[in-house]
Order: sequence, then C-alpha cells, then structure tokens
Amino acid sequence: MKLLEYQAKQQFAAAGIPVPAGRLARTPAEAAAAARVLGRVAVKAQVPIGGRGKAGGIAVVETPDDAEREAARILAMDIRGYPVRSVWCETGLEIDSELYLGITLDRDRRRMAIIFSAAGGMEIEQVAEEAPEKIAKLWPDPFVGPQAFEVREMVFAALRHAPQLRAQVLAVQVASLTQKLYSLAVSLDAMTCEINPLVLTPDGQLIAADGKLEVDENAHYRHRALALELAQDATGDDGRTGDDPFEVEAERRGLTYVHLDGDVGVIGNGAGLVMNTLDLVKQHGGDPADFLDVGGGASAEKVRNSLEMVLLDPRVRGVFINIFGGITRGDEVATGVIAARDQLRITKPLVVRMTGTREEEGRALLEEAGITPAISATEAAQKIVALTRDSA
Amino acid sequence: MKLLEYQAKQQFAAAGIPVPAGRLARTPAEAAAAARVLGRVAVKAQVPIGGRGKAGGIAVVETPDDAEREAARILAMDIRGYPVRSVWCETGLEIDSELYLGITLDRDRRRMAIIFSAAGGMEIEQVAEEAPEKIAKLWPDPFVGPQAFEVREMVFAALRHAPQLRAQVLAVQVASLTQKLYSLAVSLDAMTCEINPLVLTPDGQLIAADGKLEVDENAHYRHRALALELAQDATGDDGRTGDDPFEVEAERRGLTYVHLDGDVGVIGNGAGLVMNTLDLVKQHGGDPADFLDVGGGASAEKVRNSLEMVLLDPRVRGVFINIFGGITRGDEVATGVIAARDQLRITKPLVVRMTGTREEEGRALLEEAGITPAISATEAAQKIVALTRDSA
Amino acid sequence: MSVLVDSKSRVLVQGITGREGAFHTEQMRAHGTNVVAGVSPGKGGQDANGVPIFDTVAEAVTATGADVSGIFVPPPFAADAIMESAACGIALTVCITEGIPVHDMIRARAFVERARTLLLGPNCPGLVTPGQCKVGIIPNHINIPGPVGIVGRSGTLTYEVIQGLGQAGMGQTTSVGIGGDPVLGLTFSDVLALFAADSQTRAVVMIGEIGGADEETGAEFIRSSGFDKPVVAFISGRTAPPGKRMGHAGAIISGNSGTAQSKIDALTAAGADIADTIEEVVRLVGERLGARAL
Amino acid sequence: MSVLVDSKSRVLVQGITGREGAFHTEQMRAHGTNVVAGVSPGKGGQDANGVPIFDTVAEAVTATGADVSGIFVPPPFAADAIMESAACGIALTVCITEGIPVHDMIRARAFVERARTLLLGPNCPGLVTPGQCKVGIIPNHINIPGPVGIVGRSGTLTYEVIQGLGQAGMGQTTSVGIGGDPVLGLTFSDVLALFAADSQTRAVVMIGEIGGADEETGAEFIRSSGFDKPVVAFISGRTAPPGKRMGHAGAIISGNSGTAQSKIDALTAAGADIADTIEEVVRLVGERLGARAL
Repeated sequence: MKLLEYQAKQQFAAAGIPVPAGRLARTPAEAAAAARVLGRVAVKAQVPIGGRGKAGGIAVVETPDDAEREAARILAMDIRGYPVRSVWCETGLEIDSELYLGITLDRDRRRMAIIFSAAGGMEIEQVAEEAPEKIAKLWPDPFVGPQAFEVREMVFAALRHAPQLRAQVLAVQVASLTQKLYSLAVSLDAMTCEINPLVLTPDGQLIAADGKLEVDENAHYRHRALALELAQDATGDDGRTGDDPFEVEAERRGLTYVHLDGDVGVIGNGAGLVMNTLDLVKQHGGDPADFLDVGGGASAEKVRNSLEMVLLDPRVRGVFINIFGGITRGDEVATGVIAARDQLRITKPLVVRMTGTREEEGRALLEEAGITPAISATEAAQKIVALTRDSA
Repeated sequence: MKLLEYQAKQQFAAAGIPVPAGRLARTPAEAAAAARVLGRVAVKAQVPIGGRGKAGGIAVVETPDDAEREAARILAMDIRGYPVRSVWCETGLEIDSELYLGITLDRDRRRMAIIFSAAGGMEIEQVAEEAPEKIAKLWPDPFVGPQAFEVREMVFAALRHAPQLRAQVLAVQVASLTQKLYSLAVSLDAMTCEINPLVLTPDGQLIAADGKLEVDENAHYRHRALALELAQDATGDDGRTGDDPFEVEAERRGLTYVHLDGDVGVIGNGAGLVMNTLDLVKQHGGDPADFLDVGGGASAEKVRNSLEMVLLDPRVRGVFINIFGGITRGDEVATGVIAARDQLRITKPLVVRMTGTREEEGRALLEEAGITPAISATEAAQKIVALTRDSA
Repeated sequence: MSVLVDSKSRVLVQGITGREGAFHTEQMRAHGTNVVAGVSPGKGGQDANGVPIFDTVAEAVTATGADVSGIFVPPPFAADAIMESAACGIALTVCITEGIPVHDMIRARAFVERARTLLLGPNCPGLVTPGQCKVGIIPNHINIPGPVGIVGRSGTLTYEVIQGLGQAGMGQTTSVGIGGDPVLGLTFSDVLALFAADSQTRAVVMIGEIGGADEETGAEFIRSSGFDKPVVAFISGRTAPPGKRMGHAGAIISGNSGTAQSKIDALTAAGADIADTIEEVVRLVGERLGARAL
Repeated sequence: MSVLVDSKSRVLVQGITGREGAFHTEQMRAHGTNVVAGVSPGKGGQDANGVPIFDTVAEAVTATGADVSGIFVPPPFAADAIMESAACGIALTVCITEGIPVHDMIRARAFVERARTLLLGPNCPGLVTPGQCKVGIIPNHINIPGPVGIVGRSGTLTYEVIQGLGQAGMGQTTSVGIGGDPVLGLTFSDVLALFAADSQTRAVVMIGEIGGADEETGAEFIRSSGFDKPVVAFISGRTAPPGKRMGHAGAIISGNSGTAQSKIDALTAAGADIADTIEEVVRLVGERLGARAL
C-alpha cells in the first residue's frame, strides 16, 4: 500500500518530523479556503505515482481564486491512469540544500537499510550511479534501532564529499530525525519510508519537503485506518480507478492474481509453479494473460471462482490450468473446472494438466465431461498455445 | 517524581491500557459535574502517598450533590502532611478477581523486572512473603522488550497455583497488556510502573483499577509537562505543601540536600564523604540535621549558598563542613565559608575540616578569619558535637 | 544419511490444535515422523490424537526433549512462535506460515541468529528426509529415499521435481523448501553447505525464482567453496514483468536486480547445469548421477 | 603491574572540547597519561593542546589505536557515547558523567556486554595506575605507586583513602572508582577478580556504601573464589535513614535491603576487616601488609 503525499506528510508530522504547512482539499472550494489560510501555495495532485509535475499536476498559485481554478483543473485530471481525487495545498520553502534520507528493506542483509545522501531531490538510484561517494548507509540491529552515533558516522561519511554543508549541525539534527523516521517506519510496517528532498533551510532547519511511504501488504491488518483513507482517494463515486480493474476485482474475490498483457489465461497452484507455467506458455509461442495462484488445498468452488475471474478479461482466448496435487486434490479441481464450464457456459478452450493426489479420478471426471486432460505441463503448454492460435 | 493516581491512569489510557471511566475535579462543582456524567462514583483524594482510604480520603457517592459535598470535605483535607488539591471521580468496577502487574528496576540484574501475581490488591512485598508461588517474574532484554511468549510463560507459571482463573484468556490478554505497560514504562523513564489491582471483570476484561508510576529523577528533563502538571497539585496558591519545605527550598537553590531530624548541620563534597560525615557525627554522639553534598569543584558562592541553606532550619546549632580537596580547592571553600559567616552574620559554631588541594591556603584564610580548622574528620566530629552540645 | 532431520528427530508442532496444524500433524506422523509434543497456549494437559499438548514450548521441551519444531500458527502470532522456539533451544524451527509482516520477520530472524539456532522458512513447505522425518506440508506420497538433495524456494515446483525424479527412480536424501519470503532463515548457500557435508547426497537440485539475490549467493558459494557435487538448477519467472509481485512476497524483480537471467548467468558461471523444464531437470540429474557412477 | 590501565594504555577522550573534558584531559596528561585522541562531533580535524580531535570514535580508533576511553559528555548524550565507544571495540570505557537516566544506562550496559568490552561507571571518578595512566577525575597529587588495590563506589571517600594510605607510605597498584549509580558497569566482584590476578597487589581496600547488593556480591566472591589477599572494607551510610536517597542515585536503602549492616555482615563473614573510619582503614591495611611481609 503506497500512501499518498499528504498521508506520508501527516505521518511525518505526527512523528515529530517537520513538514511544510499544508492542507488537503477534495474540492476547489476547499483549495481556495486553504490558500486563504496559507497564502501562496503549491496545489499538488495526490496520486500514487511519480511524474505528476511534468503531467501538469502541480500549480503554484498566489491567490485563493487561482487556487480554486487550478484545483478544479487538477481535480479533473487523470495522471497515468490515476484520477486525481484530492490536492495538497502547501506553502513553499526557502532552500539552502537538498538532502535525501530513506529507509527501505535490504533483502540481502535481512534488515532495513537507512540511506543518507548529500544529493537530494533526485532518485536515489540515480545518485548511486552518478555520485556514489555522496551516499552512506546504515543497517541498524532491528532490536537496537539506529543509535545516534551510528547516524553521525553515516552523515559524516556522506558529507566528506560535500564540504559546503555544515556537518556539525547536520550530524546532530539528522541523528534525531533518523531515529524518528525509523520508529515511524517500524510502527507503520513500511517497506520504504523516504524523505526526498530533505530540505536544509538557510536558517539551519531540516524539513521533509516530499516523502514516500509504502506499507507492507502482509501488515495491512495493523493499519486499517490508513488503508480506508487511501481507498477514498483510489476509487470515487464516479467509479474511476487508477488501478487495473481486473486486479481490483480479483482482490475483491480474494484471489492472488496479476494481470498481464497476453491472451492465454493461466491458473495454477503455488507461485513458483504458476510462474513456471507462464514461462512454458511463452516458450511455446503463447502470451499469458494473467498469473493466478489458487494456493494450497483449493476447493472446487475456488477453482470455479478463479476460472470465472480469468475469463472476465475479454482478451483471454483459452485457459491453461496447471495443478500439482498435494493437499489440492485432482477430483476437486476437476469438479470445479466442470462446474465453471457448465454454469458459465464456457466455450473457449480449456487445457487441464494435473498430477499427484487423485490425479486418476480427476482425469476421469474431465474426460467424462469432454475436457481433454494433458499428462505433462510441456504437452499442455503446446496444446493451449495451438488452441488459442487457432481461435485467433 | 511520583505521579498522582489520575496522571498514572491518564498515561495508562493513552497507552491503550483500559482504566475505569473517571474525571478530575479541582473544585466541588467540578466533582458534581463529573457525577452528573458518570453516575455513581468514588471521589478519591489525589495525594502522592498511600493510606488515603483509611484517612477518609475516599468516598463513594450516588448523586451530584453528594459528590459536591464529599469533594468539598476531601479537598479541605491534609493527608499525612499532603494537602489534597484535586479529587479523581471514578466509576466502580465489577470484580471477578484481582491481579497484579508491575514493572520496576531490578538493580542486581541491571534490568527492569516485570512482576505478575495472581493475588492483586495488596502490596506485592506482602504477597512475596505470604504466597510466593503466586508471583512470577520476567527480566526482558532491554533491546528486545518482553515478547508475548515470555509473558505467557510468566502468566502460566503464576497461575499454576490459582486454578480458578481462566489461564488461556489471561495469558493472551496479559501478554498484550504487558507489552503496552513496558513500552509506557520505557517511554516515561519509569523506575516503577505498577497496576494494582489489575481487575479481571466477570465478562473477562482486564482493567487497571489503580496504578503507581514513578519517574526517574535523572530523566525529568524528558518529561517536563508531567512535572509541571504535578507541581499544580504539589503546591497551591495557599502555599500548602506536602513535601518537606526545606527540601523544596534546596531544590529551588539547585542543591543536593536531604533533611534529617537532628541539630548538627553537615556539608561535604561527594555523596560517600557526606554519608561518612553523618556516620562520624552519630559516632560521636551528635545528631545530623541534613545531608548536603556541594559536589565536585564547588565555588565559594556555592559554599555560601549551601551554608545559608543548612542554617534555614532553626534547629541547627552548628555546622560541620567536611571537604576533600581534589578539584574543589581549599581556598575557594574557605572564602565561601567566611563570606557566608560575614554576610549572614552567623554566630553558631562552624567547624571546617579540609584536606587536599590548597589545604594550607584554606586553613590560613580560616584562621585569619577566626574560624578554627580541624585536621582530621574524627577530630572535627568531636569538636562540632561538643560545640553544639555546649550551646544546647 | 540426510541433512537437518532424520529418524532420531523429536518433533514439536506449534499450533497443533489449529485446522492446518492438526491436519498436517497427522500427515507428518503418517510419514513416520516422531511427533512428540504440541503447543497451544491454554490447552496444556490435553492431547491431540495421543500427542501431549503443552501451554509453552519451554514445558514441551522439558517434558519431551523435542529438538525440531513445525509452526502452523496464523501470521500475527508466527514471529512470536518462532522466537519462543528459538529461545527454548529448539535446534531447527520450521515455519510454514505465509503472510508474516516483514518487520516481524526481521526481528524474529535476528532473534534466531542470536539464539544460535536454525530457522527454515517462513512461507515454506518444510522439509522431508524420506521415510524418516517430515516437518511441514510436502505431500507424503512423492518422497522416496535416494541420492539427490533438493533445495527450492517454491513449494509446488519443488514437489514437481521430487515427483519427477521419483518417477525416474531417483530418490532424495532430504528435500528442503526454503520459502518465498524476502526475509527468511536458511538460504540456498546454507542448505548447499549441508549437502556438501552429507556423504549420501550425490547430486543437488536447486529450484530458484525471480527476486532477491539468494540464487546468486548460492552460485557464489558453489564457486568459492569448491562444491564438488553436480548441481542442476531451475529458475522460474523468466518471463515475469519487472515490478509485479508474482504471488510470493519475495518474487519480484526490482529495477535491474532479481531477474532470472542474472541468476541463470551466475549459476552457469559456477558450473551448474541449467534446466528449462522439470523434464530437463530429471534428465540432467539422471545423466550426472550416471556419469558419476562411472 | 596494575589492573585495567598502565603506561601502554592509549587514551581517547569523548567530549574533549567541553569544559570538564578539556580540564581533565590536561590533568590526565599531567599525570603521564598517553592521551592520543579526542572526539567531538563536528570538530574533527581540529586539535586540543596538540591532541587530535575526530568526529567519531571510529575515526579516532583507526587513526590512533586508542584502546581506553574517558567520557565527559552531558547526561542526555552519555549513553550514546558509551555505546559508540563499545561498538568501536574500545576495551575499557570509563564514563564520568553523572545523572544519566536509568533506562539509558540499562540499554547502554546491555550494549557494552554484547560488544564484550568493559565499562567503568557511569557517575564514577575513573581510575588511576599511579605514575602510568589516569582516566577520570581522581586528583593527581594523592596517587603514589605501591602494593594496595583500591576499589570504591564513592569518589571523595576513595580519595580520602588513597591520600590516607599515601601519607602512611602505602601506595597503590590501581585505584578504581566504580561509581554510585544503580546501573553500572564493573562491580566490586569484577574489580576484585582483577586484583586477585595481579601479582603486585598485596592488599585490597573496598569502599562501599548503602544501597543495592554489590558489596554483598563482592563478599560472596571473596568467600567463594578463595581470594587470598587481605581485604579491608569500609561502608558509609551506616546512620542513613531508609527511603532517602543520599546523593548518589544508587545510595538508598529500600525496605530491608541495601543496609550498611547487611553489607558489613556479609564482608565480615567473608573474612574482610571492617574499618569504621578512614584512619582505621589506614591502620588495618598497614597491619595486614606488615603481617604479610613477615
């Protein structure tokens, strides 16, 4: 779950991290009201992706009237498919320097990494390529958290090549800021928690001018309020949505589904097996339409539900069902496939490959129902590609 | 800094620990208003000591009128020297069982100890003597904090001898409660953080019915708001105070001072040295009036200030000043003593023993000013006891 | 011989009274596993089909000498269960639970490391030494004893390999599913090191997937440790698009890292055979075992 | 010989640019201490009377090989300074700072333990091996080399003993002030163990006070370890009322524990001589050294 800019800033502020004064507006009138209080503001589209500035999603305005007009314009926009449902009206900052401070999961170290850079305002990946000496990292012990001395070491290391910055002031200020940001990242189950740019003002204050916060999907249950708030921005009464509508529907159905570009529907059990099924379809010249993992011990009903889901995409010309029977039973899968075909009057080709528990029973049921089972996954892949090419 | 009941409960509530509904009242009218909202309440004197129930500081009332009357009565009380400046009006609880949950510094382990007992409502020390099998403890790693499994182990251990309690429900609930209480204790720098009794209601809720919270003196700078709030209750416009007025004055002067019962004033540098000076005075038949440590490197001004402080107590018949000269210089001390005597026109006997840095210079100054210095602490103790007994 | 578990392993099940825990405990016992205890807080003193239940792992270990634990508790409580197991000195903790928050796992893994015990998983199928001991959810009927060591990130794909090898007459010393999460316990290199030291293991199959760099680290281990057994590797997700999480929390290509190609290149450079399909895995293992037998 | 520090110790001062740090650095150097570096974040590159200053302990250690650190930073930053020192592998960290919050010290002490380094203090006067190395604030002029090991909780009282012994011609191997806080690093037993192993130390003076049980633990160590050097003990606070904190955060009698009598009893039972005054300490040490010399 990626938080919007205003959510991230509200979280920063609550954690004691200074942010520019700002107000959320969901209507042009609210934007005008914000400008009346705040004066000159930037009116910023709230969308969960970058590049909104280039797309015209940010306007700096001097008066409440201008704020109202620009907010009306921006709230009518879609940016890269994401409808703008709110704008953040924010005062400007005087800038001495732009820094970067981020926390993100480092898989290889199995810890969060804290990253500080003396070059803020651009993507950290870009800095890593162009000026790696300006970046320093810290991997705090997860129980101890970042200690002030460790942060100072990190800051002094990154500032060694930026002599114009006042290292002394920064080292102490960044230490306290980092401890707050780390606590926030932990308490929000953040996969990424980033301040970029972290602005140093001429009077020596550090202010989070923009931020990114992404919450671990596995931990959503601990952050329902945020998710609810986010949902308000994600889909409105007008039904506009920036997310893939098939993936939205799959989430509603409780299915692990990824929408892809092709025309061969794919269903399997186990993430690795499904990925491998996609690979097989590609290998034989086909183009997968989705990734759908029914998981372990799938019931006939779940198989039916999954098949219905995959076929919602009108581009799908046929479906390849690849099941390894362990806890999942072949006869259950077959029953689900047959029920789905009959209830949904599916006429598109279905190829089912199953092996393992109750494989014989499953195959017998399928054959009886006129669906030809395949023995090997390779054979099945060839078959579905041939069938969907035929129907093209 | 010992928090009052209402402060502790507000802290508990903020940390997500259930407490009975309650309101603070500083006037009888406020108590009546509280009773109008809450119905039947207990009106409880807010004083930083125990035994208020026996002293008549708690009244259970049915109506707002009664609340007003009882609050007026209680707000006029002094309980063991502490004037009552506020009452906490609180609804009652249905009680299935009373438990105990506390966190306190364990010096020997250099960690906080978490203590759980199946017998709540009485002092934990008493339970430890009468039914030690009902107490279980846990010393969490300070970086890891108490993990749920550790708390469950503790609870199952304490409940082994209290079979009537529903161990399963309790183990899970207490785990979450303990983690909240521990976080609170750490964030408040608590030396002691105790829920007693922790009430189990007939419908299986755990509620903090009373609590004790004591904040580390060294960490007061992190908890100024609480200290400020507490000061409101400690001294009112009427000048009534429950704390020793001499110690209050010493704190105002920034001196490390403990008021004692005797008549020999004691000033020294270093806690151990001053304690030893008290011991010496006692050994030679005297009775110390105070413990005052001027600390390391004391200036003449601090010595003057200290002498003035000690002499504020009219019972003091003479003062023994015992200084080891390290960073503290003998001539500084002598200058301070002489200045104090002259400015304050002190006529009571002063005995000064000093050794170490600039000992000769100091002694010379004192002799010149007519104050006889002593060579050894033992000799000085004999001298001050003799002089103060003479003047009795 | 085998790695990690064998007929002497004394297995504890945490969450034995849950639906999954109860079902798989019986499956494990059906495979000959010596399940000595279960833990379910508050149900101490009861039993599950004859397996004694305890309130805490500490009690279970004291009473039964359990040395391996299988965890089948829901995600919000799983990290705590892992730490409880590690704190009680259980030598190997196998966590089946899927969906544990990453920050929970970062802490749990650090805790396990500090306790100097081993963790397999989470979000893994567990492991099996055929006919001796199974901890987890690998289907019983596919496992037969033999000379191949298997280590895989994906569950079902690992089952496919086990079954494919079995149908071709090649059994396993031990099959180990390390799991698909970004933060996990034993990695490819850890398990490869165990297989290196196991005299009965004559060939190893590695089943990797996109995301992270554990396959690359495994390849580096093979290269630098002088690993002298044939390795056949299979990587799924070769056609997965970057930035899309493919089911497993760890199966995601971020930027230029975690691609199938980088893994295949690293493994090829380390001397492993790369198979494109399960059938090819089986064929290559057969060839290598045959070649070694000569 | 000596314990903990000697002429080879390379001393770092954390907080060298503060008032206390600057003053005592010069005092330490005046006593012959080899102060090789100072740390003051943001002042790296400067120097303090010729002692190079670094931004971090890590840099100071790399550049100068410092192995002992003296900490003179204000209470809110002292725990962090202790952890920085320990993290950089400084073998002995001496923290002079008074008034560190207890929870800070609980964490700092756990950190130091994990780093397997030693901490003396906080809220202590430090230590001195006369004529070789002093870290802390023990006055210079009182220390002379000799056969007595001194370990005390109180600063000035320890100085009194050092001076008293010196005036009677008895010098010290090392004088160690462990500090008066409830949570501290080296304890009486730790330092007694060091004196036990130091061949030059022929008698030991222990200066305790009310509060806690460290004197009792020290007595237990003397009893159980077969400590074979004479111990003269002195306990202050015999007449202190319970529940009143006597200056030191740790000097408080709580309930029945921490009384002077319990400490005196334990030490007497362990075979130590108890002195009632400083003069008696000097007399008893003289007797015991004399007796041993026979």
